Amino acid sequence: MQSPTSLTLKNVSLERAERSLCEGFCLTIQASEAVRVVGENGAGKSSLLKAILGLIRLREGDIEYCSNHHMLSREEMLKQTLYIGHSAGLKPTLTVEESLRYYAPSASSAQIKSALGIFALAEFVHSPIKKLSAGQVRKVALCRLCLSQKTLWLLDEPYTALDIQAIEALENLMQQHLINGGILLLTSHQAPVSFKPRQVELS
Amino acid sequence: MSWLWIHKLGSPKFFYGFSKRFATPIFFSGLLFSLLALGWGLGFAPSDYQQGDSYRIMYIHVPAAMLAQSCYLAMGIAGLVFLVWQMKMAAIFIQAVAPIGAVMALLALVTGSIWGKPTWGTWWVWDARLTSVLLLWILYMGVIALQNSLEEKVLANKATAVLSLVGLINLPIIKYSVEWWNTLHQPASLSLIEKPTMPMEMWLPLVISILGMYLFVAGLTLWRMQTHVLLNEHKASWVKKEVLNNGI
Amino acid sequence: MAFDSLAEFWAMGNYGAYVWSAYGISFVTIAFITLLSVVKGRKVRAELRQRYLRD
Amino acid sequence: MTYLSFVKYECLALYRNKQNLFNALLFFVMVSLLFPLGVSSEEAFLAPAAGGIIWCATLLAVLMVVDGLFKNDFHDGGIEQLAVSGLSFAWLMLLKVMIHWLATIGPLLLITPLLGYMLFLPTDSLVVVLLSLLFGSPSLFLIGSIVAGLTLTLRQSALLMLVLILPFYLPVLVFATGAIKAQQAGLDPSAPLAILLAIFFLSLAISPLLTAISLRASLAS
Repeated sequence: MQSPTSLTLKNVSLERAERSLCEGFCLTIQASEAVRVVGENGAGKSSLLKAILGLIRLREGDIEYCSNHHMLSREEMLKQTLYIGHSAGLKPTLTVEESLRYYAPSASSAQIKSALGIFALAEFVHSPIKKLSAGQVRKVALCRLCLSQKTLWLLDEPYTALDIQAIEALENLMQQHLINGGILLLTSHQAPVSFKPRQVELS
Repeated sequence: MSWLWIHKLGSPKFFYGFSKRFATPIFFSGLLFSLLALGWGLGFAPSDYQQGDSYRIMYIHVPAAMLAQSCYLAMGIAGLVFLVWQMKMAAIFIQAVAPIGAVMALLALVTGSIWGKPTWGTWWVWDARLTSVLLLWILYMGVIALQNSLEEKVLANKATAVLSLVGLINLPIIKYSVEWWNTLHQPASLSLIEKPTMPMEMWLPLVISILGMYLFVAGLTLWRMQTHVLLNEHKASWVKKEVLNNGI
Repeated sequence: MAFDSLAEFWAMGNYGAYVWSAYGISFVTIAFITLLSVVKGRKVRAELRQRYLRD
Repeated sequence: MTYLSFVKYECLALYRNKQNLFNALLFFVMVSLLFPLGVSSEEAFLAPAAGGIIWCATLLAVLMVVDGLFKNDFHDGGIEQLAVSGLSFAWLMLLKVMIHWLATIGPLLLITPLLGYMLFLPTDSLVVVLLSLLFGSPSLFLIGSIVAGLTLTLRQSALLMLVLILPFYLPVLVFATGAIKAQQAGLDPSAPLAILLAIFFLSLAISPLLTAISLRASLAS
């Protein structure tokens, strides 16, 4: 019996610039489960995430997302998905608060404040994104994790440019997410410290 | 059955085998027809009572102009096919046919203006037909420029497909707008060919010339497509066998 | 034959320069694109052959 | 993200970048001024040409705006986030194009009477010029957004954009200036204006889908 929520990759084959990244790749992630994709640079970790999101076309195979035992279409899946890629997707002229409201319009001021507090960004609420450092921008993007109630988290190298405190805060968020029955798929060179996700090798 | 045939042509391997058999005969029969028609048109068709012998430029100008338009039509349809069915051969077709279409549009322009000089007394007038061929040529140059600027092949193929499709949708509007603009500027539009008065001995070589040039271009396109197929599919084992066994 | 002599054929009723230049340009251009396609085809085949022989 | 929050913060970001809009407006004025300075400042030349001059300047200004339409958002990952937001990508892009159209063409329409006066545009023609801009410029944005999506990955795209887009902009230019000319010749300009509207509806029908396709192709590379 499968759990109510799951992400399944069936025989996925991907290619990039005429180079095959994976052939017949299979993976099932259940609710409350974390998977870390490992592999060398250029092995196609980011491409795999992008393929799940529908940004890259699969050469072969299927990606299925089930919620409450119902298979969802890609659009419905995306509504429950939070993806944070290499670029933060924040407009440089908007302030931190505005950027977060852009993605999570229903969040209250208190929620935003507490989210920023987790990453020690509280004093930057009204600073424009362009005034922040790369690591700070990254943290603002990660604040979206606490503001939106999404089930499927796809994080591409979330540890990049983070300091130790921020990594700890991020791992707390991830663990909380798993306890709440979420699904987590991340790529990173660095293994999480406080919990052990299942590892999948991509070569 | 016919559906299956189309589907098979979408496969590069099948296409290669198919076109290898037909490209050369089509090309040379086209060449033969064209030369025959041109010889006939140049030497044997009667002189025009108004334009004298300058009208003989028609036998190259008209096929070139028709081909320029037909190639774009085909390219636009291929763009649609590529976007809807992801058929690789459609992208290869666009890549192969765009330079030929551009050359045909350029020839139509050049021969048109050479014909225009004795007929109108000037090399260039903003005649509706010449102007729309000029725009057609710019459209072709756009597709070629885009194909060459984008380094990544997948993106380049998709981009040219989108551009040719948009061009196809816009082509009637562009033509109509140019004609409308032309009547606004020059009420008495000049036409190079007077259709109703052309006798049989004049238009028969024209028809053969058109037929020959179409075959010629079809053969050339097939040949160019073969090259692109080999390049795109260079990893497939059949390409390796083909290249190693059949030499150059 | 629409012309009485070869000289008349070349003259094209005084339009010779136009007619022959139009045909000349067309032939050269079409020959050029044909040649270019053939040369590129041969080059691609030769390159692929070398690559296969190396592997 | 919702459509509403997208529109709200897109407008806000556009407002914060108002210098860009101002630059486009300045560009529009500068191109228009080239004609009296470069060709002739006589009323006999300018009065009949003013409509065409204003339209050429609009065309080039729109081209510049459209070239940068997605560029920043593409490089900071914003477009990618929109594509995976679960909202309709085509609708989002249409909204974005509409917002930018409004922000560019609004000020341009306001400044056109002044510019028309400087170019000796007959006062009776002003209404037709404004109407032609109103009906014609959305098509420029809608067609331009498709091509902008295609050239997104290129560093230097403005020159290529000009070659790619010019044939598609030509019908709009022809019917817009045609309407102005018809009015100046004492004819009814409603037919070319209606054609401009028709081109607008056609562009509206095809542009969002094709823009989404071209942006997705750029994202996948």
